[in-house]
This record gives sequence, C-alpha cells and structure tokens, in this order.
Amino acid sequence: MSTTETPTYKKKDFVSDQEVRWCPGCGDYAILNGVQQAFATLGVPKEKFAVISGIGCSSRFPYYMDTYGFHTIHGRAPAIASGVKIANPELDVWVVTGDGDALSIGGNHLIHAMRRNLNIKVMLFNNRIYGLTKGQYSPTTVPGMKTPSTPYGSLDAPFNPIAVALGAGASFVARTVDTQIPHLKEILAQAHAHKGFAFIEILQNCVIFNDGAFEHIVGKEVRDDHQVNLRHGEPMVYGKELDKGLRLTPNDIEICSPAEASVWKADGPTGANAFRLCQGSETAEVPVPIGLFRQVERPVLEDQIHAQVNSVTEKLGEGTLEALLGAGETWDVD
Amino acid sequence: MSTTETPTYKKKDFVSDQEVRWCPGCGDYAILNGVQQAFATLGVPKEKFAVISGIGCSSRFPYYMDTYGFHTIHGRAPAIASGVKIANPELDVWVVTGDGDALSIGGNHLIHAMRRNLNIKVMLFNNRIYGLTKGQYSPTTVPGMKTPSTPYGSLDAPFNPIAVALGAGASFVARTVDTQIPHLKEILAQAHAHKGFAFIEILQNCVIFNDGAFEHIVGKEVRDDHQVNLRHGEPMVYGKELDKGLRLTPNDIEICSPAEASVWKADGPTGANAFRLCQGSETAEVPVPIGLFRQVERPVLEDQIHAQVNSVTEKLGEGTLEALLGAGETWDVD
Amino acid sequence: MTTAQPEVPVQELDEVVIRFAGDSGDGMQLTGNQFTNTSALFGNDLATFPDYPAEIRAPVGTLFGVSGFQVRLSSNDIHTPGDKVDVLVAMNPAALKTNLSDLKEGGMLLVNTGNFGKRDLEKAHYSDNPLDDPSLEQRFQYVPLDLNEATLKAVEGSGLSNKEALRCKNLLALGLLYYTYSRSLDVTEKWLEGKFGKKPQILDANLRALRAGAMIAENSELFHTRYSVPAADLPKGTYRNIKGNEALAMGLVAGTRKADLRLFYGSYPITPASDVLHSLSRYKNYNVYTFQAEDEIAAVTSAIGASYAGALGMTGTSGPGLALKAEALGLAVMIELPLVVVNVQRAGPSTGMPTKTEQADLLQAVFGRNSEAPMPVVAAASPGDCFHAAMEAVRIAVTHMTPVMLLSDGYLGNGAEPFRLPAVSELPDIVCNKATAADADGFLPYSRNPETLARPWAIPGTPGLMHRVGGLEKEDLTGNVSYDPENHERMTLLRENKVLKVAESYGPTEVFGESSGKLLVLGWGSTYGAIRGAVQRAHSKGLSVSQVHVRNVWPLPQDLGEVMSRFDRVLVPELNRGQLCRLLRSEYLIDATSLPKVQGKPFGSEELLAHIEEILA
Amino acid sequence: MTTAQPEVPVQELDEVVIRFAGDSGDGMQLTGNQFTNTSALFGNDLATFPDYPAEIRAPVGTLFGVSGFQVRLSSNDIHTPGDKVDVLVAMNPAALKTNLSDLKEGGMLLVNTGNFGKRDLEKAHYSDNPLDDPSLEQRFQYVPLDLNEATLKAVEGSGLSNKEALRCKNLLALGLLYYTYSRSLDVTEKWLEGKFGKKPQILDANLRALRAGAMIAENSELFHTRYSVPAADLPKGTYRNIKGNEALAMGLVAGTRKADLRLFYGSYPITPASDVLHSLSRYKNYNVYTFQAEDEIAAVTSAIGASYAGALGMTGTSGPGLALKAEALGLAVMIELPLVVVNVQRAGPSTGMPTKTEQADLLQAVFGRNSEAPMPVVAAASPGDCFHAAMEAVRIAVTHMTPVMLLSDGYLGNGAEPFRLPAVSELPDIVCNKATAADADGFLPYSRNPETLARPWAIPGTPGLMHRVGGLEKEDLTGNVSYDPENHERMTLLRENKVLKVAESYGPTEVFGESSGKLLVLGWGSTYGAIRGAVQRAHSKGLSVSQVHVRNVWPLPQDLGEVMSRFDRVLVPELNRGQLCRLLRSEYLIDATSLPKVQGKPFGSEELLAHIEEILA
Ligand SMILES: Cc1ncc(C[n+]2csc(CCOP(=O)(O)OP(=O)(O)O)c2C)c(N)n1
Ligand SMILES: Cc1ncc(C[n+]2csc(CCOP(=O)(O)OP(=O)(O)O)c2C)c(N)n1
Ligand code: SF4
Ligand code: SF4
Ligand SMILES: [Mg+2]
Ligand SMILES: [Mg+2]
Repeated sequence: MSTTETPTYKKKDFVSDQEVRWCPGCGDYAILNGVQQAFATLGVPKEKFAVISGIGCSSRFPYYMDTYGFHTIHGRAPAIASGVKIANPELDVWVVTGDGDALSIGGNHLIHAMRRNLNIKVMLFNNRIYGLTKGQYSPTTVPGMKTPSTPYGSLDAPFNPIAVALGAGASFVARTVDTQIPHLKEILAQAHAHKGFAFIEILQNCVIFNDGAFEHIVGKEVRDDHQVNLRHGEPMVYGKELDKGLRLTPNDIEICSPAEASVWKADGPTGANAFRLCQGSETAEVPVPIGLFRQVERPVLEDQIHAQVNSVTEKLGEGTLEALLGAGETWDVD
Repeated sequence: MSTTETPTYKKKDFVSDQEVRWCPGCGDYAILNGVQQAFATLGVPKEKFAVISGIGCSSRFPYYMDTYGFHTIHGRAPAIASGVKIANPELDVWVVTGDGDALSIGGNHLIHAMRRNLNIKVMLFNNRIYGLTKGQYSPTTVPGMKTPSTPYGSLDAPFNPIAVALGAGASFVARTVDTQIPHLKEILAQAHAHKGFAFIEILQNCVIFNDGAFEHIVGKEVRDDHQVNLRHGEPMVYGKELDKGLRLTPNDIEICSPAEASVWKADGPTGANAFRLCQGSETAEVPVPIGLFRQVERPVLEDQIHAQVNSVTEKLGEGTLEALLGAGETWDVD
Repeated sequence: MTTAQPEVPVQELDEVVIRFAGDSGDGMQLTGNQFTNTSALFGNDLATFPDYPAEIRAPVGTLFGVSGFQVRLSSNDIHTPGDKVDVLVAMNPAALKTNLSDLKEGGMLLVNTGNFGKRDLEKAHYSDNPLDDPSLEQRFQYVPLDLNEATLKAVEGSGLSNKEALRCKNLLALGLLYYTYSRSLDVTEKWLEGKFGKKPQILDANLRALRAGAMIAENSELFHTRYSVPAADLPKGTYRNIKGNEALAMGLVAGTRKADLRLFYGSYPITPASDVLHSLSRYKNYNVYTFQAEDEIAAVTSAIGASYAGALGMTGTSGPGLALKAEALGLAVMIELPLVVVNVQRAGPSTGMPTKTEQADLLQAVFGRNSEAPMPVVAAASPGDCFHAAMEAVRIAVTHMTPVMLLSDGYLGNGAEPFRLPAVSELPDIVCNKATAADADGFLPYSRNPETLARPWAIPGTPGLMHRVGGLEKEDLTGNVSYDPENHERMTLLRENKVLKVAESYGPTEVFGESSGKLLVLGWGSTYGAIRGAVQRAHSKGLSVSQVHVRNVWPLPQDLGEVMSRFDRVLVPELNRGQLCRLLRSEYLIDATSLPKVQGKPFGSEELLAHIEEILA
Repeated sequence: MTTAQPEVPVQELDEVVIRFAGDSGDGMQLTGNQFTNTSALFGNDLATFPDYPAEIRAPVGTLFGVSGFQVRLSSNDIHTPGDKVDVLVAMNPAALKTNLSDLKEGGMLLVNTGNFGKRDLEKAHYSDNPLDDPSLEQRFQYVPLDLNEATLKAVEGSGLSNKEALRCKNLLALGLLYYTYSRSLDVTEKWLEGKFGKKPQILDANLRALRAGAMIAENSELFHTRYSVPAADLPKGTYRNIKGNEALAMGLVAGTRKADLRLFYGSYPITPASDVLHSLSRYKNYNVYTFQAEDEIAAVTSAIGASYAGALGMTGTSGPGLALKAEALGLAVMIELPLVVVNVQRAGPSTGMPTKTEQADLLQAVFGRNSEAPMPVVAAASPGDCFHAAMEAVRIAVTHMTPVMLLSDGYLGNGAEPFRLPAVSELPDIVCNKATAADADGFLPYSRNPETLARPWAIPGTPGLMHRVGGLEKEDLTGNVSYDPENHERMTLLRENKVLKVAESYGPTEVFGESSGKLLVLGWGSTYGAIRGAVQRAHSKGLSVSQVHVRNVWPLPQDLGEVMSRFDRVLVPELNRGQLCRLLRSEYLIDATSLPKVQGKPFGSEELLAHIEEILA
C-alpha cells in the first residue's frame, strides 16, 4: 500500500500472529480489543505505528499488535519512545505501560516526557498492583492492602496519576476504563488528534491480584452515579438520568442540578481545576471523573528540534565530509 | 552535652573546619549562612542532624556543616535519606540538592519521597543551570538559553518545581530566596516544625553560568512589586506599601486592593489553589509567590512503619534466634 | 483416615523422581509441595525443582502455560532433584507434550484423560490424540485415568459447582500417588484443615478428593505394585523443608541478630528474588524493616542510607536489577559501610528468561562497577546452604565494613530441600566495629582496624563523632576530600587489600574425595548438588575425581591454587560461558577446562558424569 | 606588530615543556591554549595536559583552586606532554607550592611577585614567603616579576577598572614567553580580535598587555637567553590542533556520514565527557541530533530508541554514568541494533576524582552487565586517534549490528595534539545491513548475514516488515519470544560468536620495534604516548624492547597470542590495577606482568623507561 492513500483497515488487520498470554478475564484483553479497533480508524498506514512498552503484564501488549513493536525494559519506554520520535518523527508512537512500570521505576522518564511535550501517546494500564511479579502493591495501591510484600498491610500513600501528570505539565491528560470500549476509543482518537504528549490512564482490572479494584467506579450497577465524563465545553452532568451536576467554586466542588453544572474547560492557563477535580472534594461525595482532564497546545519538542536543525543547516549549508575535516584552524606540512 | 537538655547554639557551632569551595559571589554562601543560623535555633542536639546531598555545586553543602554529613551520588539523596529516616527516626534529616540533582536525574526519588511523606526536609537550590558540570541547561532553565549543550538555544519546556511537588502530593511546599535570609530562616523553621515531608525551593543565583536569573523577582529594586509572600491565614497583599492584593476566582487570579485580597489557605483538600498560584495568571501580571504554598497533615511513613513493627512485635513477641530457627514444620532425625 | 492395608505387593526403592505437570491453574506447585512435605516428615532426603511459566495465568491448556514440579525422594543423601523422572503425572495434553521426553523408559505415566478433548489437543498443537499411540503401553507403565470424572464423582453432593469441584482434581492425583508410594494422607489433611478451616464446603471437597484418590489406587487394577522409599540416614538434628529464598531470608535475619543490629532490607520486586522480600517482610518482630522502593537504585541507596544510620542495610534483586545498582555499589565501596547485596540470578541477558536459572552474573558481581571497586562475593550452594551463605555475607559485611555480594539463583531460590537447623550455639559470632562518644577525642573516621583494615562505624546521633563522608576520594585517616595522587593510590590499595584480607578469615578449602588425583571438578553456587552426585557416582566407578566447591568466590581462598595444583586437570562446570574459569585462569594461570551450559536449567548428574568419564577416558 | 630584533643570543632547543599555573580565575587554560596554537601553526609537534580543579571557581588563591596547563613543543615526533617541566609560570603562592616539585633543576621559574602578599601566602598555607628562599636562585633560572604592576602600567589609561585591567596579566605573561621562545604574537592577536571585536576597550587592553610582555622580555635584563624550537618533521598533510573529545565527536560524525545515517546522541552531562555532547550539538547541519536526557538511563535508552527508528543511536558518559547504563546495554545486546557507547573514563571508584584521569573501566566495559552480554570494545590511543577510534566504533556497530563501547579518558579528552586530517578518500566505507520492503516475503528479523552474523535492520515505517523485538530471549530466525533451552544456548552462542567475528575484520597487529625480543610492552588507550616515548628511549639505549598497542580491546586481535609468544616477557602498563593484564592472562595463560598506576595522572615516559630498564637488568 502506498503511504499517500488513506488506508482502510479492520480491527483484524492489527491482530498479530502471537498467542495472547494474559490471564483469562484480565482487563488487558478488552483494552487490546479497543486499541485494535481504534487503530483501524486512525487513517495511519500500519507500518507507521511503533508500539513501545516497558515490562509488566500490560507491557506484553506490543506482541499482540500487528505493527512494529518494542517490548523494552522496565520503566524506560517513555525514554526509548523519545529517541524513536526525535529520530523519526514520521512514526506514530504509542507507549503501553503499567502503574509499576510508569509510576514506580519509570516515574522520572514519564514526567520528563510530559514536560518536553513530545508527540507520543502513553496508555497507562492502572490495575493498582504489580501483576507480572505476582501481586506486590504498587504506587497506586490503596493503603492497607495485604500483598506478598506487605503481609501486615501496605502503608505508603499512593500517587494520583492524573495529579502527577498535571504537575509535570502534560498537555493532554485523560482517563478511561478497560471495559468501556466506546469511551476508550473516543479518548484514543482525541489523544491521537492532539499535537503533543498525551497521557491516558486506563483503569484496568487484574482478576488475579486485585480483582474488582475499580468496581465501585466502573461496576455496571454503580457507574452512572459514580462516574462523571469530562468533555471539553460540556457541562459536568452525570447520573443514569443525567440528573446531577458538578459545580466548581474557588475552593471546592459541589453537587448541583444539571442546570447549575459548570461547563468543563480542559484548557486554561494552569490546569488548576483539573487538579482539583482529579482529587475530589472533602465536603461532598462527588463522582470520579473520567474523560478529558486537560488539553492545551504548546510547542512539540521534536518539531522544534527538527526546525532548529533545519534552520542551522539552511544557514551553514549541509555538512559534508570535506567541510567536517577542513574546519578549524589548520596548517599544512609538506 | 546530654540530649535531654535543650542545647543552645550559635551559628558558628554549625561551621565545619572545611574550606568553602564555591565561586565567590555564589548564592550558596548566603544559604549556608542562613541554614547555619537556622539550625542553631531549632533546639536539636547537633549530633542528631544528618545533612544529605547528591552531586552538584549545591551538594557540597554537607562538608561545610559541622553535623553528620553525607555527600552521596547524583540524584539519589532523597532515597538515601529515606533509608536513614526509616532506620533511625531520631535523626533530623535534611537533604540539600540542586535543580539538576533533584529534578533531572533524581526526579523519581523526589516524587516518591513526597508521596510517602517521610519526615525529611528537602532544600532544592534552584539556579536553573547545571553549575558543577559547567553550565548546561537544566530542567528549570528558561527556554531559548544558549548553553554549552544548546549552542543554538535550549528547546525543552521547564518544570515548575512547585507544581511538580503539588502533583506528587507533598505535604509541605514552600519557596524562598538565597539572599532573603530572614524569610529563609522563617521557612526553614516552619519546615522543621512540620510533621512530614517538606519541600523548599530556594531561588539561588549562580554568578558564573546564570547570573541574575531571578533578578526580576528578587532584585532589591523590584522585589516588593514582583513577589508576594504566602502566609497561611493571611491575606495575599504585596507592594512596597502593601498596596496591592491578589484575589482567587474559580478560574484565575486577579490583582485587587489589599482589602479585597483572598486570605491564603495553605491547607485544604487538594492544593488546587496553590497549583494555580504557582503558575500565575494568563490574564494579569501577577507577582511571583514565595512562602508557604501548602501544608497539610497526613500520616508520616516512618511513624507508620515503626508502629506496624511495634504492633507485630507486641502480638508475636520479640523474635529470638531460637524462635527463628524453630519456626515452620520441623522434624527430628536421631 | 489412615491408608488401607495393602493388597498389592510393596516394593522398596532407593529413590524415586516424580514430576507433576499440568496447566498453571491445575495446582501443580501445591501438589508437589504437599508430596514433598509429606516425604520430608517421613524422613526422606529430597530435592525439588519447581518450573513454572512466566505468565501469571497463561490461557488454559497452552504449551507455554504448563507448570511443573519435580521432587526426588531418597533414602540416601541426595543433592539434586534428579535428571530423568520415574513418574510423570500429566494433567493435560500440553503437559504431556512438554514433559514426556523426560520420563524414563519403563517409568509410570499417569494421564488425566478427561482433558484430552479436541480443543485441548488443539491448544497443545496435537493433530492426533497422543494417547492413541500404542507404544505408550509398551514403553511406560501407562495409567490413563479420567481424573475429572473421578473428581466430580468424589465430590458429588458437596454443593460445589462443577468448576469449583474440578479444582480438587490435583488432590485426587495426590491421593493416588500417596497410596502408590505408601504415604500417609495426614500431613496434607492437616494442611487442608488449616487452609480451608473457614470454608468447610471447600475443605470437605478437597478431603474427599484426596481420599478418593487413595481409594481408587487401592481398589482399581490400575496399579500393580506399591512402592516405598525408606527414610534416609540423615545426620542427627532437627530438620525443616526449606526453599532457598526462605533460607536466605532466615540467614540474613539470624546474622543480623547475632550482630545485634537492626535489619533494613530495601528492595524492588523482581523474579526470582521477590520471595526474599516477601519472607523478610513477615519477620517484623525480629527488628526487621522492609522497604519496597520505587526502583532498584532507590532500593540499594535506601539500604546504604540505613547502614549510614546504623542499621545493617541490605538489598536484593536479580541480574537486571543488579546492573542498575552498580553505580551505588561504588559509593558503598567508597564510604566503607556494611551492606549485603543479594542477587538471585536468572537467565539473561537483558530480561532474558526471567523464570529460568543461570549463574552468569559472577563477573558482573566481581567487576561490574566503574573503576576499581572491589567487593567480596559469597555464593550459596544449595537451598539450605542459602542460610549459611547469608550468615557468611553478614559476617563479612559487618566485620570488614564492606558491601558484600551474595549470589543465589532461581534454581536455589525456588528449590527446596530438608535443611538441618543449626543450634543457636553453632552460629558464628559477629562483632561490629562501632565507634562511640568515648572515641571522640581525635576521632579519625578513616583510621583502620589493623587486622581487618575495617574503618570505625561512627553512627549519626553519636555525640562528638560528627564527620562527613561521600563518593569523592577520601584522605587517608581523616576521610576529608583529597585529590592528592599518592593518597589516591594508597586508598585504592587499602580498599583492595581490605577485601583481599577477607580471605584470611576462611577455613581451609575442603576437598571431597582424595586430596590429589587425576581430575578436580571445581564449582561454585547451585551446581554443587549435580557435581556432588556426579562425583559420587564416579567414585563408585573407581574414577580418580575429587570435588571442590567454592563458597567465597571473591576473593578466592588463599589455598585454592595449591589445592588445584595437586590434580592433573581441573574441570569447571558452570551455568554460564565460563566465568569462574576465567577468574581461575587469570589468578592462577592454570589451564582449567570450562564446562559451560546456558539452557536456563541446571546440570544433571548423569550429564556431568558423562563429561568426567570422557575427560578421564 | 612583529617581535623586535633579538639582542640576546638565541639558543636552539629540541623541545621544551612549559607549565602555566595560577588561580582558576587567572586564565591559565586560555594562556596555554594560545601558546599551543601558536606553536602548532609554527610547525612544532606538541602535546598538552590541562589540569584544573573540580571547583568551577574556587576561592581565589587557595591550593585546591590552582589551575594548570602544560604544553610540550618539540621538533621531533612526540607523544606525551612530558614528565618534568622546563619552564614554570607561577601566578601565585598556591601555584608555586603545588607545582614547584615538577620543575627541572636549572629550569626557568617565572613568578608573579605581585601576588605574594600576606593573605595570598596564608591562603596557600605558607608561613614564610617562599620567595625569600635563596636557593631558588641557585636551583633555577629564577625570574621574579610583579606582573600585576606591569599589567596595570601597560593598560594604564585604557579606562578599565583595576580589577578589569588585572585580568589581562595572563596575556602579559604570554607575551613574555612568546618573546623568550621566539614566537610571533600574530596568532594570539588575531584570536583576541575575533573574541573581543565588539568590546574595543577590552581588546585594546589585552593587546597592550600582550605586547608589553614581549617588550619587557626584550628590554629587561631578566632574560639572558632566547630560545627557539624548530618546526618538527611531521608527515606531510594538513594538520589541526585538536582535543581528544573534539576529535572523538568529529569521528562519530564522519563515521555516521560514511554510513549515510542520521546521528542521534543522547547524553547526560558528566565530566570529562560533556565536551563530546557540546561538540556534537554544534554539528546540527550534519544530520546530527543531540538530546540532553534527564539521566544516563534515558540517555542510552533514547539512543536505543533512535537506532530502533533507523538512526545511529549513540550515547556518551564517564564511569559512574556507564554503570547506570548497564541494564539498557543488555537490551541493546539482545535486540542486536547498532549503538555506540562512549566512555570518557575518570578516576574512581564512585564519584572519585572527577577531573583526574584513569583507565579503570575496562572490565566494566567488557563484563559489567547481567548475564552473558558480549560487546566489542574499542579504545583510543591519543587525542587525535580519538577520531579514528570513533570511526572504528561506528564501523563495527553498523556492520555487525551490535552495541560497541568506545573508551577514551580524561587525559585524552582534554589533551590536545596536532592531528593530521585524513583525506575523505582515506576514510573506511561503512555499509548498513538494512532490510527493505522488497524483503517482506518470509522476512525473518533474526536471520543472519553469514559473514558477520549480523541480523537485518528492519526499520519501522518500512511496509511489510512489521515485527516485534524486546529483551526476552528470542527464537532463532523469527525473533519471537522463546523459552526453549536449546534455543537459548544457540542464541547465547550466536551473540558470542557474532562479537568474536568482529576480530576477523582487524588488520594484523603492528609491532613497534623488533618483531621478537626480550620484552614486549603491551598497552591500550591513553598510555600509548608514554609507552612509545619510553620504548623509543630504550631503543636509543640499545635495549631489546618492542611495543604493541591494542586498539580493539575486545574481542582481542586473533594474532595477539602469537605476537606475545615471540617475546620473553610481556609488560602491561595500565592506569588501573591490572585489568587488561587480567584479560591477557585468562585468554592466553601468559604470565604477563602488570604495571599498574592509580594516581589520577598518566605515566611519564621516564617512569616507564625506568621500569623497562629494571626488568631487563
Ligand atoms: C529492572 C527490573 N526490575 C524489576 C523487574 C520486575 N518487574 C517486572 S514487571 C514489574 C511490575 C509490573 O507492574 P505494572 O507495571 O503495574 O504492570 P502489570 O503487570 O500490573 O501490568 C516488575 C517489578 C524487571 N523486569 N526489571
Ligand atoms: C551519575 C552522574 N551523572 C552525571 C554527573 C555529573 N553531574 C554532576 S553535578 C550535575 C548537575 C548539577 O546541577 P545541579 O543539581 O543543578 O547543581 P548545581 O551545580 O547547579 O548546584 C551533573 C550532571 C554525576 N556526577 N553523576
Ligand atoms: S496477573 Fe492480573 S494484570 Fe497480569 S495478566 Fe493476570 S489478570 Fe492481567
Ligand atoms: S558554578 Fe554557579 S552554582 Fe556553582 S559554585 Fe559557582 S556560582 Fe555557585
Ligand atoms: Mg499494574
Ligand atoms: Mg543547578
């Protein structure tokens, strides 16, 4: 297929020949399905996708995608992806990572990629546990949990991944859910359309070590009342009957009628409202937001890098071996 | 001196016998002076101080303090301090670090120490440059700066250290200035009194590689109008005549009269207002806040760890070698 | 319930090797562990080899999802779980396919025919049903049995769903084997009661399945013989069946208690080292503090911080994690504080084969740091020996004020053996080199104990000893920063000699077999058992072979060169490409022969014996 | 202005070694560099050794704040900056104190007496004024001069403040030496004009000081002789004075251009490697992309990502940073992509002495990764050779699809020498092993080029070649994940053999001197010049000594064993505790003698000669 035509794909075009090796019932299956569906609609020739992961159950993801894939080492996927994107900005670079991979060992690379605003998309499968190493607590585990490394209950306070991303200056911050495929696809499409770094937290169920960790948010019974979907420019309403709303005050969030609900703005100078929303209210039992927390445009690093290289090259002329060897103060001996 | 008496110290009691090796005029001298003064007033026996640093100009700090000191490796001081504090909670643990040490190579350890809320105090000397390695740009350098590694101008967007700290959930976040010693001492005393992790950004002038980086904020001429000192429970007023105020709205910050100024609250459930303030307004030319951005009480990790150990020990009895060797299912061969 | 009277003849065996193989969800590790514990309490010597997939729960029935547990029980002193197996329990086609080649001709093959449906066969990539192969009957003592049906029948009326009921089929298989090998059901019954005490329905079903297995074996005509493996003649003492990782954790705790220190273990989970963290985190009442760090660098540096603050800092990981700790270990060398660094090796390079074993981090342990940063290295030889090796590491770290590397591997860490528990009085004394306020006058943080060259441990909080340490070169005695050329050379030599002096504290090298002869088989680490087995067999064939097994791999024992010189040849089997052999060659200029193996699995004794015979032929 | 006619006699010298020493703020590096450039353009062979404190600007006058620059100019072919110095310029008491012992008896001692006040003496920990010592006059050609006053006078009326004016005193000293060594001021005058063109006041002051220096020398009675060092008889060609780090960067660019690739350099600043990043970041018009990463791990992994994406990924650091990269290098070994890893070594362990040189990362380079992760290692021998070594590293990486370690050190990186620029036609061709869409049919990402065992480079974006790579063990040919034991052994051997095969691409080992004899001095890296100098002197004394200098330190050259066997003894001088010697001993079982030095500074030729003579005595 030539790269100028817009390719038309089906989901199955993104299914690789490798046997999928997650536990039966793992939330990763649903995400894989959603991503394969989403990729088929993005209009990108499939050889342009580079799917890059770290280590963890979630990080086996690239094997199952019929694209270029790189299952790297623990925590380093954002740094590797940065090199990929700078070296070859033509590629559509997606990072798959877990709460341990991204926020424990890989936290620094993640926040630096965020501040640099490279045009890469990071999907963090947050199951609040280390799956692959058999169930130790992670930096997103709810305190008190008994795990193999915390037989008397874990004590560390967890990160709020959305707050971390906002603090690091990510230009696109969103949250979605493994089993809510239409929502997931919508968010992926938005992330893809965003020019710059996109951070997507995906709540993911680990059936083996942390089953039902998000049931109170995503369970079929409760989710209408316990979730609010943030859409830029739309009022924050929720509930099965869309009968409730959220209102922002200078110091807090309040539950109100749909009519009084604040219109959600994902842009704005500071992301302070997203910062408030992602942490909830102390005074009211507000629902957990999913959807788009933040989206702002700011310069994309690899664009700037290439522009600088181009402008220097224009100014100095393309470097040749002759010029390289002849530069500086030289003298002849004969 | 017995550790039960409250010791009375002078600044000179904290001056070590090592020659100070910073460039003449470096902001680090003023900070050293301020810290030595502050330590003399904290009522802590001097052998209880452990001053721990990474690598950088700033990180030579421990050599000049007549306390226990540990000049470790690049970026790892918060992790080393965590081990110190858990192993020996009696110690008064202070970390000295730079913008490169803390936010570049050491970013991950810093944010994890913040979320864990160990009772350690981190002073980040932010000179927006790598001093020790001769002037490369750092993660806080203003874009466009020409440095040895960016001869055509740096491109990376910088971190806002206060925003990073808030995103990571630090329970105490403050900013002070190398040359404003009374303010610095006030902040250090507050940090010391705080039960938990304290993050203090200190704006520091590097005369050699980034001279005057903060002149527009801290310069004698301008500082009254370009700084606002955040004090919990006090209105946000500033100006030489204290004739201006800041007011928080649901989406922004406005300049107002002192009477209309919002009363600053450093606590509250989310830190969203601190998050807004540390980034400023897009619509108004607001001053740069120094002082206390955030202070909340939450459980201190080493307290919890020791409490858990104590409770398990109480329940199971103190482990002896006999018990250790006799545990599990055993059988005798004779 | 006690087992019924035998009606079939009982044949006494010296030993038997049994492998349970099935799907990851089939509970094979549990089954194997139960058989092991029962046999241990019965008095056999034994060794185990669990082998499970990297996936947590691979999809049911796949080839990569097969989980195996091998146990060898013996009435002799044994050291490895055995090469080929006498009994194979195959719970599904995938297990059959991946394990059948290891079954001895004439061995017993117990197959759960209930799982050989079309889908099952497909998942194992079988086009035809392998059970249709008539040669099975001829080659093996073939016992096909529908364990699914038998289990459902046994559990009938328990109120469990079919799915739940089928989960008990491993206990049925276990019951079958208990009967066949003349074992009592007691141990497992007690264990089930402990585990499912609060879920009576499940307890009942499991007990029924277990007993049904024994009944079927007794009543059916499937088994023609019963066997018994008499108790082994083990040295007197109290024993416990223990995995290497557990023994290692116990050794670390014991050593730290002997030194009267607080234990701090900073670690980041990684297969196969995580269990050390898990074990230690249960020892909270032993003055043990565990810290799950954000990564391996924080793990080791927090441990360094803990040692700085007066605890005994420790950290543990596997190969890739060790690589990440390299820079910080240089700091530990420079500041000369005690530190124990556990490396439970696995197959590499890079992520490699995380659940497979290898011994290929030796040179990383000895040389894998910038500049001259010497560090003693101790290696455990067997699961039980992990205890003693850990104590040795603690002893060296504390006595000599130095970081110490403690090498184990996946095979040792997960394998188990009966471990004779030492009496408290047998444990070595460990004395710290702490400075106190009384030393304040003219205190020199880099002065040295003349015997060990250890510097004093001056712990923050001690009045009068305030000083500064760090990663810059230190001035001799004062510890101040120094760029002086001669001082740098002197300090480099001091650090080197301090580590070399550790060798003065070893006992003489023990030779198994004659103290001189044609061939010395020299090993280190987890190859101990396989080599011992091979050398024993070689002895029984009258071959002139001896064994030396090096516990302290760095610095090497002072008498090692002399010991090697008494043999015509030295053979060095290693689960790597010849790393100890390289050290021996460079240290002693001896033409040692490397016998490398890098298959992610241990040597077998037969395999080594063949090499020995070849060399001596 | 041209220098005035000599009235004092001019004496011709073969060579001279000059050291400028002063406070960090005194501009000694600049002064030394100017003297070097002038002499280079004049046609001398030369070598330099800058030596500056770790502090950016240490407080004025302190001992640790002394900055030195040594240059040796010669009319012969020379290789080191010399051991002892003929001329010492001491700008203050601290410089005198720390450098006087290196001045030859009878050498010239130029002292700035204007800086010998009470405070200055105190800061240098002098209780009495050392200039009062009458033996100075006897032992040296002693030239005391108040350069401060002379400078103020020379610059008088320029409108500069005293403080600003005094900054020119280094140029006055330079002018003095230019006159004394019969050098023209032209080069420095031109350079000043370029530098201060936009600040005429400062330019004027500097020019005045420079010229005043020459005048003073001419007119005063301080100097009794002038000297000249005639041009050297260097091989024909175009030359450039170049520092090792610059040459290395240039070599990386040249190699990448020859391979027609994009260059990506991911790095984190660290002394003494930062200059490579700085140099490369100026080559933006050469398809060069530099990325200052957040740490060394991001530096190497971003470079791996770049290679994955089809650029030539490179990373550079010094020892402690290399330690941090170890885990990622294992990944690079596993995925078999080209990568160049620069290590400009410094004195360790840990932070060590960052501004001092050492060669102690060799074993880290060869073995410092988990498991069996072999990687070729190339070492540069001189500042100019950094160019060729860098091209060699690129050649191996690209041709053999492997990470390559390129070793330099602080001495090479900061030192300079005249470098004969190769013609473009002399540069080796470098051919990539790229796969294209045409290879899509049955594409096997882990198939191999039979000659090199390199796998194809299938770059994302290429239609039809979609595949997955990673750090888990790969199945032969397909690159799929595999836990198969035989496959693991096969792949381990393939990786090992691929690296060993690199040795087939080397030329024969060159021996300097007779091809057999009593003693072979075998070195690697930056000891080249010192060894060459020592061997040359030994030859002139008629000793049977030859030199081999190993460029490809891993895998070692195939003929090296044979070459060594032609000598009675092999001596291996190294700036470490015997690391190459250890490799030679283990590879060849040869009783090579180690000559270790760990003082953070290079060998001197005299020092080596003494050892050679001792051995041959
Ligand atoms: C350097 C290194 N340290 C540790 C590990 C072990 N390890 C593998 S995955 C993992 C954590 C996985 O957790 P997460 O990222 O949440 O992924 P999940 O399995 O839950 O999807 C760890 C600790 C490793 N592979 N490499
Ligand atoms: C592992 C490692 N990488 C790099 C370095 C080199 N290095 C030393 S300090 C430093 C940055 C210093 O910047 P900062 O923390 O801002 O401190 P400052 O000197 O500005 O006070 C770097 C890159 C090192 N010492 N160790
Ligand atoms: S362990 Fe958890 S996260 Fe991993 S595959 Fe299984 S269910 Fe999924
Ligand atoms: S380089 Fe800058 S930060 Fe470092 S000591 Fe000098 S002035 Fe201070
Ligand atoms: Mg997870
Ligand atoms: Mg800085």
